[in-house]
Amino acid sequence: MNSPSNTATQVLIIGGGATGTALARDLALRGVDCILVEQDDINAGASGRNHGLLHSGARYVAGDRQVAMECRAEGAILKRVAAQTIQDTGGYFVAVQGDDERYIADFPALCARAGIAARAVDVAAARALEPALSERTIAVFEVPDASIDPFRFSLETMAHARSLGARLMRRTRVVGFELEGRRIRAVRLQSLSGGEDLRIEAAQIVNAAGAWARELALLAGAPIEMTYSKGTLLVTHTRLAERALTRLRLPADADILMPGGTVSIVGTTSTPVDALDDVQPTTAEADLIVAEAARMLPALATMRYIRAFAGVRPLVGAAGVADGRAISRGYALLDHEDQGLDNFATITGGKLTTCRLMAERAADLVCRRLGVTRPCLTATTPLPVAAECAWTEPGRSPRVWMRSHARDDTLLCECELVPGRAVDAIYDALRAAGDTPTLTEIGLRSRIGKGACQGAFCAPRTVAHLYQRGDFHAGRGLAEILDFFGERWRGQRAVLWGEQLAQAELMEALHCGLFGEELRGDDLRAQASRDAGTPGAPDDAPTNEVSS
Amino acid sequence: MSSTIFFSTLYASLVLCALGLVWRVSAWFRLRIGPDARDVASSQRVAAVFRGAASALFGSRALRLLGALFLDVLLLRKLFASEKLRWFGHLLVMVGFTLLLLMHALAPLVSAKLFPGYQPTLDPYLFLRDLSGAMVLVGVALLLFRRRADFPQPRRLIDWAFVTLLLIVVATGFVFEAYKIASPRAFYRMTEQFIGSTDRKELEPLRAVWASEFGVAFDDLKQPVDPALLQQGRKLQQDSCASCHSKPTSAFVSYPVARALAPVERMLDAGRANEWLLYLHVFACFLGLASLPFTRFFHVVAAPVSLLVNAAAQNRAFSTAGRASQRALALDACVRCGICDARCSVAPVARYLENAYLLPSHKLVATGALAGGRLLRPGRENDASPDDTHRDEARRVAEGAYLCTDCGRCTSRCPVGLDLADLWRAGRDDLAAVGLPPPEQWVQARSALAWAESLEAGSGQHPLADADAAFAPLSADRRSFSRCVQCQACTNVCPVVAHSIDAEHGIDLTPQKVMNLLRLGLRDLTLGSRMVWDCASCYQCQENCPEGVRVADIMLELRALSVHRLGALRGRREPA
Amino acid sequence: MKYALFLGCKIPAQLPAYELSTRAVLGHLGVTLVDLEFDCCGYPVRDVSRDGFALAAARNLALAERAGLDLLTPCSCCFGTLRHAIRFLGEDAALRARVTQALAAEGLAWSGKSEVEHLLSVLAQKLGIDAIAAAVRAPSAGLRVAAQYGCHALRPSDVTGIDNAMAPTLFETLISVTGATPVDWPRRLDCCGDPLHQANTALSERMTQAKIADALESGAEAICSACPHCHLRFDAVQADSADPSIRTLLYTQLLGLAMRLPAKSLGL
Amino acid sequence: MTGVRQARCDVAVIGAGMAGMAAALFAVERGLSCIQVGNSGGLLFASGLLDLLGVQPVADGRLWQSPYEALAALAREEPDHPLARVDARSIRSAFERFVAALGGAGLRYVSLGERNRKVLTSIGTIKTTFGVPLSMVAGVDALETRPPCLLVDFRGLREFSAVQIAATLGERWPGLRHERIEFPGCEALPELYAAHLARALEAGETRARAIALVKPLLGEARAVGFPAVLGLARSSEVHAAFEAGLGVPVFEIPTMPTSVPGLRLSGALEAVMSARGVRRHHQATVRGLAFDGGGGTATLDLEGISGGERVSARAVVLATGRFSGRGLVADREGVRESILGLPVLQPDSREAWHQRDFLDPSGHGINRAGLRVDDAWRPLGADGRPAWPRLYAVGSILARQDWMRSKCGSGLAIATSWAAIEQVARELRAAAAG
Repeated sequence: MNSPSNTATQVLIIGGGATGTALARDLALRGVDCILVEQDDINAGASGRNHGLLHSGARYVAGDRQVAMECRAEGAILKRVAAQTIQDTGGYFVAVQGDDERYIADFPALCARAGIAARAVDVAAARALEPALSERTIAVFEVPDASIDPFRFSLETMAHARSLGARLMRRTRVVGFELEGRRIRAVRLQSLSGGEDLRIEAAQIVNAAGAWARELALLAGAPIEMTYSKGTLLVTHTRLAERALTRLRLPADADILMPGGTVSIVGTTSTPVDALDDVQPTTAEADLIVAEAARMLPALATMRYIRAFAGVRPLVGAAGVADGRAISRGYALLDHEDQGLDNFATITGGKLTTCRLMAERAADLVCRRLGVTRPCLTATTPLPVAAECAWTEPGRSPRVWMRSHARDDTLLCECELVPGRAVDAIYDALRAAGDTPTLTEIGLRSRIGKGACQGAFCAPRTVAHLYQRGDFHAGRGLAEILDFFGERWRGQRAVLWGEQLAQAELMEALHCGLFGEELRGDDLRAQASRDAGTPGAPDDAPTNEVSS
Repeated sequence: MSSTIFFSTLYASLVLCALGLVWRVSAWFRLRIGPDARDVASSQRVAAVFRGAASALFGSRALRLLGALFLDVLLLRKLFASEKLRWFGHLLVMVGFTLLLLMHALAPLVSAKLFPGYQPTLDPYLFLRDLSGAMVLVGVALLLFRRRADFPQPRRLIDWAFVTLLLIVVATGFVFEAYKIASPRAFYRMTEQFIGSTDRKELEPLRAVWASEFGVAFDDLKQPVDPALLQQGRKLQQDSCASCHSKPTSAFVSYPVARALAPVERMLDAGRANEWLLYLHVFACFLGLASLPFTRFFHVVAAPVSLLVNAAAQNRAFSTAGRASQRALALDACVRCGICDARCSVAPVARYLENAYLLPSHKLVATGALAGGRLLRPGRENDASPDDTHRDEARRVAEGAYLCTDCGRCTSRCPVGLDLADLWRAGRDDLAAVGLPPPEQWVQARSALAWAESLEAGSGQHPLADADAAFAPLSADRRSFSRCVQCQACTNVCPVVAHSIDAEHGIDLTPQKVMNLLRLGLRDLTLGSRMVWDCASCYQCQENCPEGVRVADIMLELRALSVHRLGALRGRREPA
Repeated sequence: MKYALFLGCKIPAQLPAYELSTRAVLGHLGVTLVDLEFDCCGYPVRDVSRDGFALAAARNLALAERAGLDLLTPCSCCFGTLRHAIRFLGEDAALRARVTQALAAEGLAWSGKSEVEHLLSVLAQKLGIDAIAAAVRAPSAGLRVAAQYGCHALRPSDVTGIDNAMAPTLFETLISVTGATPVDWPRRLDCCGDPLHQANTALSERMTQAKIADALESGAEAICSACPHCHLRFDAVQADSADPSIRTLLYTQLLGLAMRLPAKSLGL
Repeated sequence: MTGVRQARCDVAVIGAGMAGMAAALFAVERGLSCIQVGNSGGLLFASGLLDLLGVQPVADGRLWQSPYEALAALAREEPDHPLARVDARSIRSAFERFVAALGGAGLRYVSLGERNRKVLTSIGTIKTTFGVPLSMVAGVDALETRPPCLLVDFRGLREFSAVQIAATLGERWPGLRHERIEFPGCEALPELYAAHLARALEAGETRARAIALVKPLLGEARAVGFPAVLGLARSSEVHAAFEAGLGVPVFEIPTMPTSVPGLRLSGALEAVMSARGVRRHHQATVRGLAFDGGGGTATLDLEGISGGERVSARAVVLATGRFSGRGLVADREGVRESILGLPVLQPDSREAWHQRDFLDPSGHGINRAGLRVDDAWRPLGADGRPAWPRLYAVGSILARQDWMRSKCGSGLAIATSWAAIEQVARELRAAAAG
């Protein structure tokens, strides 16, 4: 392999999830130079595949008071310093007929012991405020749960870190570690976007790769004990509730419904998995979620679902435990010194709610090793708003667009009313950071493709818009559309019945029936990974055409 | 009674009456209803009337004027057409009152001159006076009796007072007459004057006759009366009384009253009833005279004028100045008969919305109040806050004004021929001028976003309340739009979107965007939108929707919802 | 054949000719028209209160029901409104209960017995084209006429259903019967612009003018309406413009002339 | 006074997509009285192109220049495919009649011939199809010969970008230029909608202004392509006017739904139905469908008509389409036929409905689900025998086909309708005779 270009930094962070980005910001705030490498994109893993629930901790009062109290404290901090990413919906814990009476009875005391404010709410009053609640509801408690936008949170965290000098390398995968005694001298990386390979020398390396932490540690020769638990969630077509609704029982399947701005997210499941590649929601999981969650919210049985997604929870230190939920949701910080590595650490597990704390602890370790004495500032420093990151917020773009729009600022997405200017802002920001933005990346940073049509109409419009701007050339647009659909589809097939199936049929009628994309799929994808500059795409006389 | 008191009070009340008339009539030239009226000065309006009157009186239309005077004013033709009973009552009062005024009140000037040997105590005058009085009483009774109305006519205390006064006048008239019939004191005053004697023995025969046949209530008459004495008495009566006195029985009201008074007659005599009864009667008349212009009964002046003006004007072709005066005149000419209300096209709606201001007679009063600055003072124009309670009354008026369908029934039915249709148009313009324009303009004065934000500021996020669901059921039910597949058929067939080609009048949302905002739970963003308010309700979207979404029905629902939520009109009673 | 004639508010106040000609034509065709004390159909109330809208309509229906008659209206808006009310009352039990209560207060009741018919459907379907053809004495030879149904006569078809709302032919047939030639004009099913004249005058007039221009470009000499709102809107817009470019007439007038009824009796 | 209206007819067609329209048309052409129930909005999703058969087999994505050769291949490889059960002669006449009817309603197609044609799409791909509207045929020729050509688009028409098409075709059509113009009269608008432009161009004045804007941009161009907005009800006139005004062949490129060609189709077909005396109930749905004991006559209870209506028909044709047409309804348990609950051939589990890759070459299992029919196009009941003697099924609701991947949507609709109506006519004649 050709000799890669060298770079050096104080700390190399591996993994661009909530923890990794939080760590980058923490270190940057302490004045430590760092690079964050991510094989895919920000929050591509579990950080972007969850309810977006900012836990009050009440969910864990019985199982793990430690975690419950961490959640309580961290939730309060994030509401303070990252308010723009949080909607303080409040939450209800709801028991229905048949739920464990003893648990219901103990719940207030358990919350009190964890210092979590839980107030009993009259069932009728609760149903008046949340009409979707089952008439078989028997008990309701109000807790300070809230809704957080994980994408905006991590994007703005990373944006802040970069403004402080931290570097981000997306679509860059770690392929090897160069060991030297008890130290890792350098890390070898491979660019997945056609860029050149890299070699980074870092004083400290932090493994924040979430579920991928195990492979990575193994690669570094410091195996860790970790199991994977797959969690699937469904996205409803319309928003069903105003508050975070959690089933009042020991954590089990499908007992949280989260109002995610304009939609609701319901889940999750918990099934052990061994492999990380191609983790997709299954129809069985979707069925299980609908059936179970409908006991708390009957409307879910007839609701139209537009999407399903699955994430993998890394569970540290409990190989062979059957039920993922039995394992602590606490995080793990491993210094690997007993495995003979002095400048390598792994931070994994935990929750979105506690990611700041995890980053703080990891940063403390790294700084101690570096001899940096500056204290952690993330608990007090407000997270600056980054304009180009705000487009992930559901229901925001309609307002922005209705407030004012230039004649040329048309809506590219009708379902969620996303204007062209959103795409422009995101594209230009990524461009400025030296990236070649893809449609999928734009989707991750906006509501494009997140609505009812799941991209069938907005993807072609967005691509047309980018051609018009002169950003796309040759056959790139088509390739981007196909990649985008590939990504969207993974989230769709599990919920395709009823109205959403009709929607999907229309999508296929358009993109296969009329555009014939399936006939050109392969060579386009091949070409997409080639330089986007060369012309390609459909030819007029396909080699496989039969002519008489 | 002393003539100084009599005449001083008479002249006082005449002066008051005159002043009142001047004040009321001047209002016809002062009050400005409708924007066009604001452009013409009072002087122009006066001039216009004189020109009009002149051309009418001395022009070709004089005859028509005469006809109107006779048919419309005197015979109340229009009223006869629509309500016979009321017409009869009204006629009785008019005739009875006029007779009393001329024959009785102004007897020295009229009766005495016209009929030589006129004596109020002689028939037929005796009978006619009672008849006239009776006519007035019956007439008033008929007019007071009216069919049950959903909303009582607006009336002021002074109006009731005036009616009472009228009754007092008639009643005291009868009682006074009755008293005089039965009064011994009056009898002796007469004998003293015409026979020169008050000696009981000497007058015994005459007393017997007057007691038995003229109803004088002597309490010292020997009973039974000796027939011979009666014979003698009759002769005396023929010689000295008959020239002035018919038998009082023809006073078919007063005579029975007199009989009834007999037991207390001595007491009345002792109490000088002759004096105070007269004062009561006369002063009641003067008081009535003085207060007439300040009451609703000023219509005895205004209504005829209005009728004549209409007759004079060539099929209602008025100059702006003339129209301005005519509107003001209409306020006074309305007799509150309520005939318009009964035939109003939106009367059922008025009942349901419990808003009387939909009905003409109430709307007329409100229109006057608005023009007179009593409803809403100008200067509060830009106060557009939806839940501003002190404007509630004004909003009710606005609701009444804007729900009018201009069907013209009130105008065609009005017994005094008021051009109400014109008055309503003017009133609506006045409402708009004080910041209560029609709903569509009220809503579109702000952007959809501004409305949404003020709603959220007002009451936070709105989950779909049951109240909303009751009158916007489709937009409250996710199933009604969850079928949407984003195909944009609705927008493509929408003529409003198609023709909104200039930025100024361009629409903000498309039908599909409205549906999507509903799906996103952002309904408040749609309420004030141009799309919802410019919707032509042509139903192309709904007819063409491949998924059967009732797009237009939802739009119209949203409109009703926004009228309610954005306070375009009074926040109205809604189903519980 | 006997109907309660529902004129609504617009016709008596602003288009008496329509009432005249409707009475004349239907009378001539042997249809008895009964006048009941109807009030506003409820159309303007719809923007304000769904209940008030339904009540106003239901009250009129109840009056017809009490008289044991179906309604016939020459106004497409009244037609649509009354039909819509029937739909709402049918599908919304709570609304129906509220309205029933309000009606009961005046001793009225709505049970849905009375049908609501549009003038056009009575002519084309109840009386039948042949009956009308038979009554035509003086075919108005070759006058090229653009038919203006009025949106609420056609859409939504599940409420109105007098013809295929996507491609109606009923009015054109009725025109041919008079001897006139119906023209095919692309914008024939468009809104005339009247409903939003208050809200957005400029837009409304653009819509009206677009229709007139389209009718002219399609070779029409006259626009023939079956709705007072449309008819008056066309007149109003042309009155404003310098030269009235297209003739407007009511179908009852067109038919009446073809039936040799005296022009006066048609309000001409 | 009210009472549910009664109506009778020979054939009741349920559904008003391509198949329902074809069935109703063929029925009246055979002298059968017809009532048709259903919303024709599904036609708005059509591109205006009439596919017959483009790809066979789906898994190989093999394209065919001759649809009839493809049909022969289909008959060999998938004898159960509905299209494979209609003979070529019938298909030819079915298409002729269908296209003729459209022409009669002002929507003219180029004469069909024997070969598939290639059409440029709005995202720059090339579609193989069979029946091409006159307004698009110049594009077919241009695509073959690649002359200097100009693509014009309108600012604000979000679904159509000339530069995108040109770029996507790239150097394989060097002479292909692109220009963007303002649509006359809409300069102030951010967003434009195809149907509005199409109707605006029917006004001579707007049309003239548009032509005048394009004329100076022609340069060397020997053909000009526009998004498909050249007129709606008057598309032939508008298209002709553009060719006359620009002096070069002009062609339309189909756009995404709701497309103007789709609106033209539904408009034309609705007009055809009205003209041929088909009673259309556009917004109505079938609440109940029952057959008398012998299956001789069917009774349909319709709702979505004020007052409701009861239709008694001698035969019923089910052309209710798939999921977006709601002929098939899927819940989490499985797929149902929406009106009679007829048994639906379908994959065993929902996991097998869809591939993990949207563009998986072999297509999604759910797309081959549908009704099984006997040789007379009568859907089979649970016992494998015709559910009812005179109930027929046509179009995309039929099982064992994947019209989206085979590019045979219109072909399936037109061909099966023709064949089924032939059976209906025969059956009813027989019943009348004996």
